Amino acid sequence: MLKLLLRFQHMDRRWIFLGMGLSILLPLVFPINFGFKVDERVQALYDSVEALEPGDTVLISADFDPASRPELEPFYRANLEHLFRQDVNVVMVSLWEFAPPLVVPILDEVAARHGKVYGKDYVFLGYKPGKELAIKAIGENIPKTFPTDSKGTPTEELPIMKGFKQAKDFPLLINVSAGFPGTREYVLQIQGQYNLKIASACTAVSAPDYIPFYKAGQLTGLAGGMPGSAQYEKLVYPDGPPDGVRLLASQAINVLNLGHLYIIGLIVLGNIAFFLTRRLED
Amino acid sequence: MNLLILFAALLAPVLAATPATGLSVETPAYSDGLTLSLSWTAPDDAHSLILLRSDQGEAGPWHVAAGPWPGTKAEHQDKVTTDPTKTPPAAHYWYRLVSLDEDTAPPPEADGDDAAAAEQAYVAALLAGQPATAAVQGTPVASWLSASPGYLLLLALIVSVGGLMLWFTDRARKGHEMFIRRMPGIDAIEEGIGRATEMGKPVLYVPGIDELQDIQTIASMLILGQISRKVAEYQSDIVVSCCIPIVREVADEVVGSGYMLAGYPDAYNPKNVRFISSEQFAFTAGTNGIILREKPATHIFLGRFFAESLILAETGYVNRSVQIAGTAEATQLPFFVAACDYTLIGEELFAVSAYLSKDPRLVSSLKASDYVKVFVVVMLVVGTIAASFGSSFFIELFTISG
Amino acid sequence: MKRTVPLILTFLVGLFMVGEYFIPHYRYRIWTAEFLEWGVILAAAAFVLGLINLIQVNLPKVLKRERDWGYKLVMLIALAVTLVAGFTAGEHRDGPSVYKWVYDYTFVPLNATMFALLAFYIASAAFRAFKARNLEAALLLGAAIIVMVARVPAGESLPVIGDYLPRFMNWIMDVPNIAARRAIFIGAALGAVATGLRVILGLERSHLGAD
Amino acid sequence: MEPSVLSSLDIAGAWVSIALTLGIFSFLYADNPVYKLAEHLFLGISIGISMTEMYYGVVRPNLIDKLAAGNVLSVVPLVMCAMLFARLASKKLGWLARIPIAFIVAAYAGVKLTGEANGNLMTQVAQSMPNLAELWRDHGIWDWSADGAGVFSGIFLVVGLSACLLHFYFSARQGPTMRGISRFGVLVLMLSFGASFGYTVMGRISLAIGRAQELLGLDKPAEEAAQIHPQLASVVCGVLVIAFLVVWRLRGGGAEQEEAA
Repeated sequence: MLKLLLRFQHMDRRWIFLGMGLSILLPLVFPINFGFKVDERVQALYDSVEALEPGDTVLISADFDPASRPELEPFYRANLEHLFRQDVNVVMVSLWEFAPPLVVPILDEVAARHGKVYGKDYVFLGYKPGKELAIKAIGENIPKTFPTDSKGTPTEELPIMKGFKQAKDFPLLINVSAGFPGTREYVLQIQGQYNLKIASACTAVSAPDYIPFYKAGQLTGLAGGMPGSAQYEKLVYPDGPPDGVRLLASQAINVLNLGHLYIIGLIVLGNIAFFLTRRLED
Repeated sequence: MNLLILFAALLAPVLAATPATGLSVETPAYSDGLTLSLSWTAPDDAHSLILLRSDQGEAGPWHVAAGPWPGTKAEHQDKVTTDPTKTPPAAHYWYRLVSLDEDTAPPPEADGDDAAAAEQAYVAALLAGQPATAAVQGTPVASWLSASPGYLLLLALIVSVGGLMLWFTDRARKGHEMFIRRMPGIDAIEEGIGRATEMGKPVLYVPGIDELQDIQTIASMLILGQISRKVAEYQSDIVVSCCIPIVREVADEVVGSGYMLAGYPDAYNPKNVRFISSEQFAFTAGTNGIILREKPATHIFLGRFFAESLILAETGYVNRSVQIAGTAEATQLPFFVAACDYTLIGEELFAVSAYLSKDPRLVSSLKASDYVKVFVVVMLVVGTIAASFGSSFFIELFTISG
Repeated sequence: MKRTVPLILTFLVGLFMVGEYFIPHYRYRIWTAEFLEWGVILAAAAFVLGLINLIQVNLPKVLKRERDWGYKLVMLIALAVTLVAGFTAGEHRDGPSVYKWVYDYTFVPLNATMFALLAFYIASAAFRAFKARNLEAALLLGAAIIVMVARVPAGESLPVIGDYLPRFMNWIMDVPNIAARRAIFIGAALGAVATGLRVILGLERSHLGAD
Repeated sequence: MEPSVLSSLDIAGAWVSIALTLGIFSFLYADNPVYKLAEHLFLGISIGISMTEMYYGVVRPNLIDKLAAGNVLSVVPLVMCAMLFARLASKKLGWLARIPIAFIVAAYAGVKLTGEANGNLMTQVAQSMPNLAELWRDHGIWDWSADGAGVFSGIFLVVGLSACLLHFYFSARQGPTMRGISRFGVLVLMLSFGASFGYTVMGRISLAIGRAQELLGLDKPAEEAAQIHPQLASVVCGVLVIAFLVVWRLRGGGAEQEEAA
């Protein structure tokens, strides 16, 4: 028995990889459902979107790239669905070079589902380099920062932009943020200066950095990582998704549970084995 | 087009709004000479506000400086010129704030030759049809030193590190012993090089993946100088795997001179200092390739690392190589601590080159930063006590505004 | 000459750039901005040198049919194809083009999968390193487990401790974690100041050659 | 608009993407020819992409366009670039490369010296002086409802931070006091590292889930998935990779590695 434990401790790490792979693949192929709670920060985010009136216009800064797609795309999709369902208009910008090829097709897709018209109900103004400087510029003057939209139409001529000059003119700014530049920079550069309402969805890794902003009232809501996305999906689709829509984060959340459980289990077993065989090893 | 704007403005009801009051222009303290601070009391009934600026005098000609803003705005930092190389700032500026009603058109955004004329027509129409404040003068002043307490404290800290360095060097020259505690992580570097020599395998050096802009990368280059010299002395090989081309160029120079200083200039093979790829994970894949196929005996990861830290260290673990890592990137330290034999944390990274060189002039800088460290700890304690008694003096002392 | 010129240049440029922070005057800042832009240009130009280095390292291996020469050949061909595709697409790199296809269907999955290897490595590193050998290791292990349990939705639904666990996790993240990180930041900043000064004062000169 | 009919190029692309994904994952088993192929493709492509982007993003706007516009100052970086290349031209002129290297290292060292000192020294110190009286008034010693805020946490922050800093004190001779402080510092560091490690796990597993979702075709709209057959692609590619690995092992591939491991 002890020998077995000893071998367990020094097993080929490829067995660990195999176990990890299985604990990710199996629950995706055979879904199980533990259920989950919606935390206060995601609820606050949902409520601040819910509070918008039809005809309002929000500014979305979509700042994520393919690497953080699994965590943030589900939120992004559900958020667009939520906004368009309420007949809220969407003006989108991006500070990440590799975001547009990812975010624009999804914007078009969700908008089409709700029969929204480009230029009138929603618009993508494009990618802007410059990081913090770009954020400052968005705070000051949007048409100057984005003279045309991504299709080359002068921003001033877009019907949706009428009356919207600065970030301040929008009742809500939603930042889907995978890192730098992102929510931290929005908060530090322009939130305080213009007293903006900003809601953020961020990766699991940066969530602890942004929670203080939420607590200080600088963010009106915060969805962190895949659980944040899943909770938001749950709020947007309380009765499950309609046909043709997949809730990627809700699907993944149980995988996440199992993955964590797997690692914790490994550590615990490893320690039990370690204590039982400690004398043997010495 | 111009006429149209003129018309629209003239047709607007004259009694639309009242002008703002109390417009004042101030020169900010320690300014770049391109900024003026404006503040005013917003009128109750303006839909929006627009700021006009002239660099000639009270009578204009006026240009649109900023806005239109929502009518409630009450302050603005005005940049008098965006490109001072082309248009240097004038000696004085005059400002007028115009209150707009809902129907006023925004400023024309024409380009080219007619832009100036269009703006003039627009401004003229504004001043004729909308209530405006009287002209207020401001004078931008460029400052040659930011003399606020925070800046001065920082300057003093930097100067005292420099001063202490010189003082300790001088003391060492006079024969005073300069004690520095042993650092196992750094001693392990030398052992690692020795081990590589015994096994007849190279040492792998990875200077992080950040640009040369990062001070950790610079520190890593300096360490590489010491390490390559030792490697050359041991007649061993070093493979440097670089993610940024300019870093490779510096590393090339550094390793070359390391070999030269050791007296083996011909033993240096520039092909061992390699550019892998500037893409984070492609670099990781390429470096993994070196680890698995060239099987270095010792891996040294010093510099700024991101997510690739664990991939490299775990791949290296399979080799049973000695792994020494060091970074000041707090998010990656846990992974190095978990997967490497020795990990240098934060400040220790910056101490490596001085420690390895044993050059008293470099070692003195470790002593100097020790003194500042003690000062910081004292400040933390004193500052906390002061803050608890309601004084924010120390907090403000360490706050650099702007 | 070979040593003195770089040393003097280092001192002057370094001192000038330290001044950037303390001297707000716009005439000064014009020059510091210009200097930094030169740095960016140099770094970009070095890409060509990087390419040359790559060819110098790999082409001989292909020509001499050394070990793995076939893979090196694949790499060089992939590089050439991508470069040609990139420069032919030019300004229209975002539109449908060979470049875009290569980007979408090879670069993106390769990049994402390489990154995803971390999920596996993090498990094996945790298994190996997290053994409660002493108090230090026990704290490392304990904190990791608390945070892992508290982070997943399943952890919040645990009876009794489910309520307190996330709060305790937040405490670890907000208090000991912040204390340690700030110490690392402050220490690193001191190290950076000392390193910067050593470079500017010419005490560290391994990057300036030996002869 | 989402195209309802995918071109054959896109379908082929989706298959290639799946094959490459499995190729990289095969590295988890061992370094093998399939992985090597994927790795070298990745290297070549990534360098091609970064060089293209570097040219259009930096070199052209910041150097070529400026030179073309007659900006005299831009000659300086041009000359420095030439010096950087001097090493290639001749050994004798190689030292010229030290001038741009000295320039760039000194410039960044100077800028970062102050930048780091401000952001990481001054700001962090300023934020670490809690008002204990206020904490006592608002939270008492320990307040569960505010995630443990209170006087205890305030003191812990200052003491922990100081202990960690003193742990890095290089001049220390190992007296018992110093050893105690240093030990406490290490304990705080370990708590922090463990927590950060645990915190990162979620993000990393999410990445792998993302890859698995692509392999299973769960990430695409149903109508696209119906054209691509991603699950079929995954099974076909997976079987091919595994079959190849089996043959490769039977022929003695990777034996050398096994020995090492």
